[in-house]
Amino acid sequence: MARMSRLRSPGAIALLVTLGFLAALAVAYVQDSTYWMATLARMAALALSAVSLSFLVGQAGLVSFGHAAPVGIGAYAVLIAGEFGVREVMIVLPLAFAAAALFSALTGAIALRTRGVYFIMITLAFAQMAFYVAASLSAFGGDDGMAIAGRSTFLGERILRRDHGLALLAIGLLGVGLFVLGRVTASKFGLVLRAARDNETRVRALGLATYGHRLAALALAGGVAGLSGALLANQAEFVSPSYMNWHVSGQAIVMVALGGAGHLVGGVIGAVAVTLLDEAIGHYTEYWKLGLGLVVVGAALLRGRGLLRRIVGGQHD
Amino acid sequence: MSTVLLVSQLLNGLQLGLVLFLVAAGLTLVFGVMDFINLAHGVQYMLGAYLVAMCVGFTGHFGLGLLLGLIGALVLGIVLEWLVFRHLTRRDHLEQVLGTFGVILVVTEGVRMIFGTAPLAMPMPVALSGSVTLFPGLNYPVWRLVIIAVGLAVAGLLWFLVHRTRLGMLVRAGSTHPGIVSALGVNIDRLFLFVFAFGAMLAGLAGAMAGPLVSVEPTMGDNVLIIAFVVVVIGGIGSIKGAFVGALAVGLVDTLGRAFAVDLLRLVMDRSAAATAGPALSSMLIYVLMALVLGLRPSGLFGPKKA
Amino acid sequence: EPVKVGFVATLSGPSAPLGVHMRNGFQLAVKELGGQLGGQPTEVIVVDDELKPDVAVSKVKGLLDRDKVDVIAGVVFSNVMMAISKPVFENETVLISGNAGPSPLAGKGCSPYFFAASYQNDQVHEIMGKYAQDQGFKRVVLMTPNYQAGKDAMAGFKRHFKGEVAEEILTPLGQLDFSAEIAKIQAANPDALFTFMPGGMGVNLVKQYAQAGLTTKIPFLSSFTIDETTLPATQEASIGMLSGANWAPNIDTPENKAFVAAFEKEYGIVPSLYAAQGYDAAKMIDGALKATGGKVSDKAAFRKALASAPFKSVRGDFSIGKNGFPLQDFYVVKPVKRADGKYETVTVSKVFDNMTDAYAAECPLK
Amino acid sequence: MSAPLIALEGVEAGYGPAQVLFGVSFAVNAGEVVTLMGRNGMGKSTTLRTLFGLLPARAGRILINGADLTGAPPHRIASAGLGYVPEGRQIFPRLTVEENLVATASPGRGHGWTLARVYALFPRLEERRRNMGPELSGGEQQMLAIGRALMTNPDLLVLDEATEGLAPVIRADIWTALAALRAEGLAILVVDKNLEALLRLADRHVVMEAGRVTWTGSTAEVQADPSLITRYLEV
Amino acid sequence: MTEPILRLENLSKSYGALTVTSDVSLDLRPGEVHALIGPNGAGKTTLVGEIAGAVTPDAGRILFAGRDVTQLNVSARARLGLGRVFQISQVVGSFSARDNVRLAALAHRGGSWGLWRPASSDAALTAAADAALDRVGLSARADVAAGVLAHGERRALELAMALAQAPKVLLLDEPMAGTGRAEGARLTELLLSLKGTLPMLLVEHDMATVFALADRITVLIGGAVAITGTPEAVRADPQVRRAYLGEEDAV
Ligand SMILES: Nc1ncnc2c1ncn2[C@@H]1O[C@H](COP(=O)(O)OP(=O)(O)OP(=O)(O)O)[C@@H](O)[C@H]1O
Ligand SMILES: Nc1ncnc2c1ncn2[C@@H]1O[C@H](COP(=O)(O)OP(=O)(O)OP(=O)(O)O)[C@@H](O)[C@H]1O
Ligand SMILES: [Mg+2]
Ligand SMILES: [Mg+2]
Repeated sequence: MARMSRLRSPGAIALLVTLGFLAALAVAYVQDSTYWMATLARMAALALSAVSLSFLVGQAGLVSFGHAAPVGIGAYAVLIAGEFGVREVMIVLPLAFAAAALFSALTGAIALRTRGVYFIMITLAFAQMAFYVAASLSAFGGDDGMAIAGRSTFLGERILRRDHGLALLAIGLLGVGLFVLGRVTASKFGLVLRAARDNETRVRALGLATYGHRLAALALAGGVAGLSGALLANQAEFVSPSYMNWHVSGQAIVMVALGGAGHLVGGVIGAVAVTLLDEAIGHYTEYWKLGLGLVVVGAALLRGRGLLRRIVGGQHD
Repeated sequence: MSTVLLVSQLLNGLQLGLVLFLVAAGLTLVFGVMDFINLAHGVQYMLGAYLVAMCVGFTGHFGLGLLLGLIGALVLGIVLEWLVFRHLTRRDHLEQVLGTFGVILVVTEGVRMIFGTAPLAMPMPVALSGSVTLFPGLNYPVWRLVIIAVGLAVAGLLWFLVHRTRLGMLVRAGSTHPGIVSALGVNIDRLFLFVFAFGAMLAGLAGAMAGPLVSVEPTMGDNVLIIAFVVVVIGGIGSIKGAFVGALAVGLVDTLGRAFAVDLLRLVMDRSAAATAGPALSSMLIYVLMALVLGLRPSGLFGPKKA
Repeated sequence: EPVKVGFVATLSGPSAPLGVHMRNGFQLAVKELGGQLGGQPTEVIVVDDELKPDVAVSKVKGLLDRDKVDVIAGVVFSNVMMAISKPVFENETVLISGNAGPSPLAGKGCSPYFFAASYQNDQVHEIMGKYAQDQGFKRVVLMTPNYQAGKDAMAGFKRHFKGEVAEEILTPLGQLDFSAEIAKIQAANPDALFTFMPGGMGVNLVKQYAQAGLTTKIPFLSSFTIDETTLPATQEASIGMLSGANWAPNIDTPENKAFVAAFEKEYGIVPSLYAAQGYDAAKMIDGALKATGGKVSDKAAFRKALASAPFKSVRGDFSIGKNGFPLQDFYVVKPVKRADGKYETVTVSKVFDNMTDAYAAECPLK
Repeated sequence: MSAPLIALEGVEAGYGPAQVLFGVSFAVNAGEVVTLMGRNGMGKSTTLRTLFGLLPARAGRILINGADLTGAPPHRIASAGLGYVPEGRQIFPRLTVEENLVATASPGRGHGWTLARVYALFPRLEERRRNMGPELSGGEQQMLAIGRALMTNPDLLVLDEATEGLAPVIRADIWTALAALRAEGLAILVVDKNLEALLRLADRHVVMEAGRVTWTGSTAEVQADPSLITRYLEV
Repeated sequence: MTEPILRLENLSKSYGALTVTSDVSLDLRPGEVHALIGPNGAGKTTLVGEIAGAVTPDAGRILFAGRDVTQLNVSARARLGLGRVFQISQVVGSFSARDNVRLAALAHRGGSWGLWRPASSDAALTAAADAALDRVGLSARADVAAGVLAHGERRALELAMALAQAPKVLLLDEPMAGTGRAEGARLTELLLSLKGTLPMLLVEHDMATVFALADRITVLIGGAVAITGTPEAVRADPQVRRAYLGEEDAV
């Protein structure tokens, strides 16, 4: 029992996921497959975004249908900073985090007045607004988007130029993200967040103000999503409003649901599964979405709960 | 700005709103009654358009084809309910999103495999394909008038069904306490199936109505779905009246925004700035409307007070 | 030495028909050549860009790194083209456009690795501008979607049109209902409407314009709006409207006759200009490889061969300019209903002869 | 002798991995009033939920008028003549008071309950007939739940803590009403905390402990041996 | 005379034409148990809601610990020391009973913004939770998810949470509802033991409990105070007997 719960501790999980990704990266590196290294970077970035959404959905009970917006804002932070000649990771990443967190907090301040499906839709509305604003930024490519000035540098070194460098950064951030969000989940703050998800009336009557906690959760998750966007922008070296398309938000929810919202790792599982499925089926048929759809429907029907809850077991405490 | 222009824009907004209402009505019912988030509702809109287009082409008769197509939409609704949706009701919202998202992918790709990617033509009776002079200076397409009439008729019928019949009461009761409804002697599964199939048929009708105006292609339901969700939450989940008001609000705001945003902005900014800001603003307008409504009334205009 | 071609096309979403036509055209050519290009066994790897630039970049990197393709071809949309061009050029791989011809790649940003089997985007809009000018139209309304290509279209139109632009209407991308705009056009009562409404938007507009009874009152001039990808949906509604194009099924060359017949036989649909361009793209690679003796490894020779346009285009006149874009003829076309009930476009008049794009002069390549 | 109105035979049920009922057996005959007693959490409500098919029986049989309805959906069990007043009221929040009453009503059978009769029983409901369910006070909701069950015109009325939260005077009214129903020949299965009233009303008692029936007997037996109460119902 | 800890001054509240609270004034003295009884729909829960801050009165003032709290929201009032046991149990269903109480203790002790240290590692919190559970007799069920507890157990849990909150005043809306004989007796005992230290406003239909606990009783009829007085005075009041107590022998 004790050993099991230690295995489920945020540190252990973050470490396991990081090691798993690193092992895959090592294989890709040995095989000199820049493609797989790039794909791993992308996967880790998408996983980071899914983990932050999973934190919102599973722990705070806030199903955001606008998660693509902070991701996109993180990406635009890289683009815009680059246009002003700033490409240093140590500046760009905090910037992406801050911009995305700020957006999430500002829109969240209004969105948190609503609950349930209304919350789902109001987050979509804000994301759509962000999308249209980005599409009208003609100085930054407008609807077509724009190539970034170049990949970010690390302490002035251009180590991200190589795909394994970028992948390492993405994997590292994913590990840190999982660990931090895992700690927050288990903390007192997380306890209040989860309690408010289940029974808000009770939490309020105890004298705990749920609003602040939720807003903080939104900002934190938004910031992490912004980091993911910064990674994606570096990976594609291109930024466009399509990062904020509602399809992308929908896909993030699908990732979380597929992996199981009960635990943060569900986001990682979902992101990896969707990316690999896309990759695997897409190579064989033009109708690859049919295959993906069948898998998704099957997953929803066959499974009462998240995939992971089957494997790891009950609720996170 | 001439009266003719204003009147025709109002009619346009009304017509767009009523198409949206047809889609949103089914969505809000299924949503409210079964607490079921059906992302695949847009797919049913698309299927309706395809089925009617096919049946009209096949029978060579518009009315007959429409009828057959709607029956087809109903049947497909039942099949989907039976295959997938009934296993997802009473489950987590997240799993419903997952499952119905999968259905979107499967059905969209299936239609693409069968009918190809190219948009389809929707035949329409000649009598309805032209335009009429409503009053001097205002020519208006007949088909849009037909849509307005059908939309209003369906709205009336639905309001009556939900608020004035026992079926409607059961639908509202089942939305919150399915177990108790059934323990009081009502076959809840059949009730749900009915609501579902009916909603699917309404979406199909909307698709058929919109078919002659828009491109009938496999992804035609995507954007409509999102806008229909906007309508549903503006009006308040589960409320037919809300769907009606929300749909008209969205239809009018969208149409009038596109019609007059640039002109209005020109009053406060220079011409070229208005020309670029106007369209950006008008595409955002319905989302701004939604954020405003929800900011002020977190459960929509006519939603239950406590969600 | 087998040849690997990575073919990028939009194959899902509302714009899929364009990608499907282009890909079918390309594959038809490869098939006719016995599955070979330049006499070499050829593998064509098709990927769907989903019309998302970041997805496209990721997939193209896969084509370059994992599949180690020799050529990248295809691409319907300019934003996708702009996104993938950088990694492709950095990889020193040849990129052959089957449709997208964005201006940055034609002017200062031109690349020795880029060749277009299509056109420079502006050219198609210029046709209608010139046509409107020639027809003596005094006042026109311009209407395009609110994005870069839309604004380029307006600019392209105005390059040759000197009359008054009564109104410029920008519409949200992916719009379903044009009633508001149609009412506005009606109120403005211009001599003609010029519009650029690709894909499903165009279908919606054409149907709604016809239903409003405007086709005969206000001439409908368009680019990328009426072609064989949309005609199956608009059918009768499109009759009487005009479009600009570099190709139509009735262009009278033996290659074209054979191509149209073969395409219809193979796929059961009437080819569009995207299909013709896809077909030409394959023929272009084939010709260049034949010139280099089938060797793909000699990239310099391959590029040199491509620049000489070593094939017979279904369009007839066709040569490659210094920026990699073709010099070709442009027409005004109109839709007609054929005896078998299908619809196709036919040329009305030739507007430009052997035309160079407006940006070629800025291209620093010699 | 005809078959009992309902009979549970060795019923087992539970939630997820937790089994709650272990071989519960008892019967209610036509016109009879039976109580189900036991301390908190002993499985009384679970028994009723299983009876109504809201929870699947994992073993055993549920017979209604002699017909085996084990595994039947709730609406079939209800249609066989059972009216349910669930624990915690569970009124329909999106319906008005009056709609709550008529939505699931089956008029014209059994004991002929109508809106007018229910309103006569609970005048407070008539005053609030146009209000939405959640706007009622706790006690009013309880009345509504009883009225709603009566409107299905059952042969057996099943009440789970139906007097919880009612004012003493109303509670007394309800016991009076139940006695009147009993006099009309309506069978009643009742779970309640109010021992004195139960002893006055019921013919027989079924006592549950940890998911098992540990004692059954008549009112006379209970009155003869008050230690039964301390043994089974107190700590 | 001691200053009351809670005082309502001329509270009024209507829903449309229905007046639910009509010019109600009452007070709660330190250490006192003040029972609030009245027919169903008399407005007791509404009044509790107004005190707790969940329902906004149309007129009147609420003074708590000498401070005007009329404008404060629910959680602000809770932080000042208003604890509440709901008529319909409000617990966090997916949490264990212990975590529910831990949450309540956390609310009292502060630190809900602790982002880093695991909540489970705070021994003081756990101790406070276990003590409260023990007081209501739920120790054996501490690890069971609250959503799975039987009705009666959930009532006890509610009370444990309210205790862990260490309130200055306890608002009890029908704490006995749904508890069995044995549990009810234990609850009454527990409340008796709190009497004198923790002032309570008790809404209850169980007359045995009311008369066993209350120092004073206020009877609400039709939203208005019919009488406030000692248990004996209230029991003897003919209007109260007619409208509320009925013939049932009220212990
Ligand atoms: N929904 C549920 N999920 C899991 N376990 C449950 C659920 N409902 C009740 N239980 C458990 O089943 C057991 C019996 O509960 P039940 O509600 O049947 O008791 P009861 O006798 O009606 O008690 P009470 O007098 O408190 O209403 C309890 O241990 C309870 O914890
Ligand atoms: N939101 C509301 N809208 C309309 N009427 C309401 C609302 N809330 C409560 N009421 C009405 O106010 C009256 C008082 O309700 P309240 O819940 O305070 O009663 P109570 O005294 O607690 O009764 P009980 O003892 O039955 O719980 C009831 O008649 C109820 O119907
Ligand atoms: Mg019970
Ligand atoms: Mg009350």
